[in-house]
Amino acid sequence: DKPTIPVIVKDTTSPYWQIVFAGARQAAKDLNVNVPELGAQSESDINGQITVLENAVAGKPAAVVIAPTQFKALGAPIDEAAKSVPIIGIDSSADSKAFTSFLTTDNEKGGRIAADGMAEAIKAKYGKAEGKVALITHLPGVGSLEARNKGYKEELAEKYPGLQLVADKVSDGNATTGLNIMTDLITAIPDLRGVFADNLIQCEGASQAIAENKKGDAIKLVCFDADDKLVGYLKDGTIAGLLLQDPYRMGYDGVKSGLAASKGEKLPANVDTGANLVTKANMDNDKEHKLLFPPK
Amino acid sequence: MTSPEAVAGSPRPPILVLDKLDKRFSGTHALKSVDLAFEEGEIHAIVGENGAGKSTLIKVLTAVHPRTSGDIAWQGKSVPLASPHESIRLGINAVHQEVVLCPHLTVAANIFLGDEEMRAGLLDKRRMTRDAQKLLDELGFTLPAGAVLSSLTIGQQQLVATARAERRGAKFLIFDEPTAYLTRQEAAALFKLIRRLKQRGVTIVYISHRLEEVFELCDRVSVLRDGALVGTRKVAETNEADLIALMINRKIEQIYIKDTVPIGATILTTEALTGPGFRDVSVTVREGEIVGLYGLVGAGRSEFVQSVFGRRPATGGRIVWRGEPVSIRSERRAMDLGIALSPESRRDQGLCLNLGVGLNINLPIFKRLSIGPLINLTREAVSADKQIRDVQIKTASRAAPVSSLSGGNQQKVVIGKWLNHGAKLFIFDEPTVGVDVGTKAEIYRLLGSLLRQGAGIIMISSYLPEVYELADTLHVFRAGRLVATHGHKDATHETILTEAIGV
Amino acid sequence: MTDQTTTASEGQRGRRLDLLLGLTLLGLLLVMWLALSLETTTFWTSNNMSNLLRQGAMIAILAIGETFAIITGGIDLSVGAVAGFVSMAVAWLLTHDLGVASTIAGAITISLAIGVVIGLFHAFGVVQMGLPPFIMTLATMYALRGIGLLITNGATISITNTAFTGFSRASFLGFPWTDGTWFQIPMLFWMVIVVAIPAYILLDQSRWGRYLFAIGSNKEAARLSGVNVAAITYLAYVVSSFCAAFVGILLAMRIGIGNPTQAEGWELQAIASSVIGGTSLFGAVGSVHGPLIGSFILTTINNGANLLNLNPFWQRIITGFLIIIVVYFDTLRTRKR
Amino acid sequence: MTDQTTTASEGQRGRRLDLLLGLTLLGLLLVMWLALSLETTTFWTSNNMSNLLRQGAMIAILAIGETFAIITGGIDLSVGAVAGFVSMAVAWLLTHDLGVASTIAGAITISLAIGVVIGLFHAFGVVQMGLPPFIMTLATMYALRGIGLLITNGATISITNTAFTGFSRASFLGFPWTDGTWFQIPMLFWMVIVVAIPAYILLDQSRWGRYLFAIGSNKEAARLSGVNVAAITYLAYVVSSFCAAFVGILLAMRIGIGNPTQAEGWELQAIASSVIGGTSLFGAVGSVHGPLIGSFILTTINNGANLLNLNPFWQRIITGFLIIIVVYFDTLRTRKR
Ligand SMILES: Nc1ncnc2c1ncn2[C@@H]1O[C@H](COP(=O)(O)OP(=O)(O)OP(=O)(O)O)[C@@H](O)[C@H]1O
Ligand SMILES: Nc1ncnc2c1ncn2[C@@H]1O[C@H](COP(=O)(O)OP(=O)(O)OP(=O)(O)O)[C@@H](O)[C@H]1O
Ligand SMILES: [Mg+2]
Ligand SMILES: [Mg+2]
Repeated sequence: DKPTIPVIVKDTTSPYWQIVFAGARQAAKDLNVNVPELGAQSESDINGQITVLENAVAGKPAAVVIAPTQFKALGAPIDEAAKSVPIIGIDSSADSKAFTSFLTTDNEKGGRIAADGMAEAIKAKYGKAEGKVALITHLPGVGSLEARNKGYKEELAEKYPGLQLVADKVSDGNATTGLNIMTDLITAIPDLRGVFADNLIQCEGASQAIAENKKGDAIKLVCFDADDKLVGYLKDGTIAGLLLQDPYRMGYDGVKSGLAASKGEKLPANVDTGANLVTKANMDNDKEHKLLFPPK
Repeated sequence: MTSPEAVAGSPRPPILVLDKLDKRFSGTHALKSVDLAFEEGEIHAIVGENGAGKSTLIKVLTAVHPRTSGDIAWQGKSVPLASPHESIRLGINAVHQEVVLCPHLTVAANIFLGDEEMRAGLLDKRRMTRDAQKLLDELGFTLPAGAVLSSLTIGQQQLVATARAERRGAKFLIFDEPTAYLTRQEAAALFKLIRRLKQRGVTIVYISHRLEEVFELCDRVSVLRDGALVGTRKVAETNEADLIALMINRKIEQIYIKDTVPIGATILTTEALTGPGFRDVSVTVREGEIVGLYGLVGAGRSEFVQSVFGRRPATGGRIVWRGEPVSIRSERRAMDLGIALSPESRRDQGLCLNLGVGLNINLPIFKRLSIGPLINLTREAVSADKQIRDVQIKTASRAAPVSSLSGGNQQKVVIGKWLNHGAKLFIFDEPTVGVDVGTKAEIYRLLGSLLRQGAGIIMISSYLPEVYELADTLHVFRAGRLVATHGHKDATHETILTEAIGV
Repeated sequence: MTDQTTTASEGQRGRRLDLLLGLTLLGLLLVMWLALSLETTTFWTSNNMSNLLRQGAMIAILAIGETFAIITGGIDLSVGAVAGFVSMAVAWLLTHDLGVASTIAGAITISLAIGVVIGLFHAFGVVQMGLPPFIMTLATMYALRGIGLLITNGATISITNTAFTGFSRASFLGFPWTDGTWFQIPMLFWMVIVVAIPAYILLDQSRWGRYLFAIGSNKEAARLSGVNVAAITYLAYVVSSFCAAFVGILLAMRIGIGNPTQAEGWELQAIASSVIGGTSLFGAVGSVHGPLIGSFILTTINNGANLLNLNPFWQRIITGFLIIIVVYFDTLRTRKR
Repeated sequence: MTDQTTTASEGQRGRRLDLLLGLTLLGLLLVMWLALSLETTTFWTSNNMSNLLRQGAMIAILAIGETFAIITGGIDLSVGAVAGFVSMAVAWLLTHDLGVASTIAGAITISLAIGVVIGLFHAFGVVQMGLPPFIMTLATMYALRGIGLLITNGATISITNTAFTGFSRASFLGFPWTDGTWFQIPMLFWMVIVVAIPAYILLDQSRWGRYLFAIGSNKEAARLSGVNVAAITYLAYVVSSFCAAFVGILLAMRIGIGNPTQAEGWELQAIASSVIGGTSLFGAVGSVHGPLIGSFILTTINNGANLLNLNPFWQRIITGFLIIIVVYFDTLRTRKR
């Protein structure tokens, strides 16, 4: 009988997490394990993810791979689950010491890299990392987004005193709302120089607004995650930089580590899968290209 | 068996006295300065034609409606009767003409509603069911106390309402047409109950169209006519002819404008038509003829005409339309043949109350006012205005909502829309309900003009003088069947009323 | 005489349909359980069944409260928003230093009071302002999420009080399971009992419960029987919001944080559970056990889909069609009457 | 005679209230515009006003469709889900190689047909199965999102056809603005006009429009006047879903991707716009211009809040209370009658 290693993501309806699943599926094939693809249906549905975790553990799997939606909230449930099964964390951390191994992009660090990338682009255009910048959040109440925003804001405050965060906007999960917010930012703050959109869907909207207003040159948009459309915008200069994690690898290595853990092998406690800033300049490099076009 | 003599002489003081009691609804003077005293422990009948004000009197006594003026004295003291609760507290209870109970609750729950039996702060359901069953059995009503009310017939529901009123320990109990929907056995059980209540000293007010019941049951009888009290008699000292004379004895004013139009070809014949609520009805309508359908409320006339109009298709018999047998299974089909129906309830069936007069008037004929699907707005306006003028609807404009019109004018809208539509056969179900005398005359004039155009008319009315004066052929309905047919004015009011009541 | 027999049998038919629906639901639940027990080795384990009870608990409580509003012929679209708002409120109270108000008991009491106030506000809108319940509670749903976000500025409040958060994972009592393991009854499920018993007594055994049905069935008849229609309407919306506030507290315990965006869409799950449990959206038909079964049917669909490794999107599709089918049976029953 | 006068003046009062509401709404919109023009330098610019028109366009079209369902006394909770589903469908068609079906015209036609089919399904549930519209469309809302996710497996479909996506950015015609710049009328707003004009003709100038009001006012009276109640109910739900499908296409154009989770919550915004625009949830009261103004009021709140850099959470609170107030006025008007 094949061992079962469920992978629990934050939001099964999101493209990003589907790439994690794709990696996990490949590992399932390569390693001959059974990989149920589980998760809540919205990143803000914390209770939903706890429920899924409980169900997964009840299925007596060999190990569980989970991307916790919220640092604090998933802590105790993971402690609980770890009593009966090894837990591999991916993507984000949780308030628990019970992880057997941890393959994360540090979201806070990701936010910092985003700030750096934006500052870099502004400097390249305007000569100095100075001016007004903004932030668009996908949804309120989502742990990883909060971490990204925190990193972004702290990095700005610490390293770029010349960059002023003049607008901190929260969308409602719809790309169109992001589009409207960005359009209005362009109107309200004509000298806006940089924007950070903290996930794929908001980036779809924000990049569209910048393209419509032909502001790609003036406003440096940095986003988390990517898809074909956004890669196109990166190429034509609408988007200054995309922060790419390696969801495919997280999925693949998550399952692999899970299998190893179930066999009692020793694993490194922390693996940083990294967050990489992809720009027009480096997008054709081998590593970045793979991140931009993950296997499906 | 109590005999009427028991109260003869009636030494006891009256329990309830009405002094110049007056009730107006906007447009209707429903009770006109009624002076009436009810004696303790008597069974007092109130009779009168439809719309005479009987139900209104009851509703004022049970504080469903506030009175307009006058005084009500209960056991010698004047009482305000401001809320239903107050009436109940005094011991005044009523079994209303329309059942006012909760259809989703059980019989027991309805009987105890508002006054539940409790044990330790909780409902004592078992006891309530048991007590309700005991009560029903005692009353001689064979009903299951645990059944959901909506599973009972209207008549059985009426019995539940009766049991409920009885349980509340009423001192004064009003029955508004309690036997209208009851079977013979049920009615007998009810009478036994009423007699027993009387023995216990309860005062009973009994409203009915069935005069034989009045003679069987009651001590005294009061007659209402057009909202006024026209007389109170001891039952022992009167007879049916007397009462009917009181009820219908009115000066026939010159309001019944009857155009005599030569009667032409047959338009519609129903042959033993049977459907929900009526059986074996055979009727013929010819050009230039008014066919009147008379009967008491619930006699099945509305059901009959709705079947002819396709609203509730007939289940048996035949309809022959201008010589051709036809099947009418939808309203549209009836309209296309050339039938128009003005329904009995303006509110529920006749009008879109919050929409404009113009829209309501044009509703059946929008197809005619349209080019393709688009309405020719000028023609729409012209058509509405013409009809408003022709039928003399008093309205601020064609856009004013129908709800802003008075009752009579609302009725003219209902009728007006079918005149606008035009048809070969017009069916008017209670066209003059709640309509004042002047408007009535106008409506009758409209009927005449239809006849002159070669149409035929079926007119349902519960108002005898009206059908009596207007109908060329008058059919009398009772309990879903056509029981008698008369030519124009060739029977007396008494005969017709007797046939409808079925004495 | 013939009359009596037909109507008696009609009454029986009505009750038989009711019974049928009730049994169908319980049957559906048991069949689902049986199928899952046969299909998976993991479903019928003490551990998973505890999970199931824990997972269904919050929606069950919401659904019970919602049922009160629906029985009067109304609806409460705000229950999810209230739960989210209260999770924020209780977390806010616990993490501030406000004396008694920041003790667990104090924070819980104040949070429940918030629920009561919201319920009163709804009833005010419905009774005094004459607004349709749909609109009144829709508006509060919007506004509450906004107010909650405004207070927290969109941030999450972490609850550090482990006595508070530990409760949601605790169990109380248990019994040996079929496989010899020990089945523990989760505290969250006890909370369902704690709500369901008084709710049952209120709805089924008290005078006010009667009146709730009565005004849902025929407002005029209830009024003429001396029922205080306004007061009973207030009762219905207060119970609904109170249950939602209670769920908000449980939610904060379970996820250890307070955030006004939580419990999004739960109003629809509560309505669905209630409706699946036989509550009629036309009013005057409903029970406490119905929404309870309904919510566990929905939970079983989710739990089972997870265990069967079914695509999670199927859950939405199944829920949607289940609602249509169950309400269709309800309208059939209503029409029969 | 006294009777006539009282009722006539009552009628006038009713109409005066109607007019008042209409003017109040337009006034509200203009006052908001004026205030924002004074408060910010950026609001009253040709560019921002173009943006405003573009931003309001999709909700406006949804609200117009929704109004058809509400006028008949129903409701359509699925419009957001339909828009999201269709955005996915049109993107899927465009990115596959299915001959005619993958041309822009083919994909749009099929997508609109999907809207029609969904509308027919709703009407079937409401008319033939007798389900409350609330439940029927709630169920579809659940199911559609699930089906969409199942088809795409959660991924977004990027639309590479620039002829398709470019449309949403294009403008057509314009006029000089107060500041001398050129005001361009966005294509998206033209789409509102493209929907509003036939919708206006249908609702206000065609006999079916009259029938929609008639069945919303009194179904029985309409039936007895020869109105085919079933057919008109079908019309209402088909128009609603058709508009939603149309919005789904515009959405796909605008954001360049297809994703069934988009347009979440738009049903409530559409209902709110419609209700703010004077549509009565009791049926039989509504217009095409009302929801149009209503949706631009909501859009102005959002746009203004963004320009004023106001906390976005205020938008929800304002929307909530605006709904209560406007519907309260509506019930007042209804009661007066
Ligand atoms: N709520 C009301 N509003 C306006 N008019 C009313 C109302 N109720 C009754 N009326 C009018 O008052 C008059 C008396 O009606 P009432 O119901 O008392 O007659 P009734 O004698 O009981 O007749 P029936 O034998 O048909 O029951 C009628 O003209 C009726 O139209
Ligand atoms: N709502 C109802 N529920 C059950 N039965 C009803 C209902 N309405 C009418 N009926 C039954 O249908 C029969 C015929 O009623 P119908 O209204 O046709 O009488 P009608 O002669 O038209 O009286 P009206 O003078 O009121 O017009 C009644 O005897 C009654 O038993
Ligand atoms: Mg009467
Ligand atoms: Mg009738």
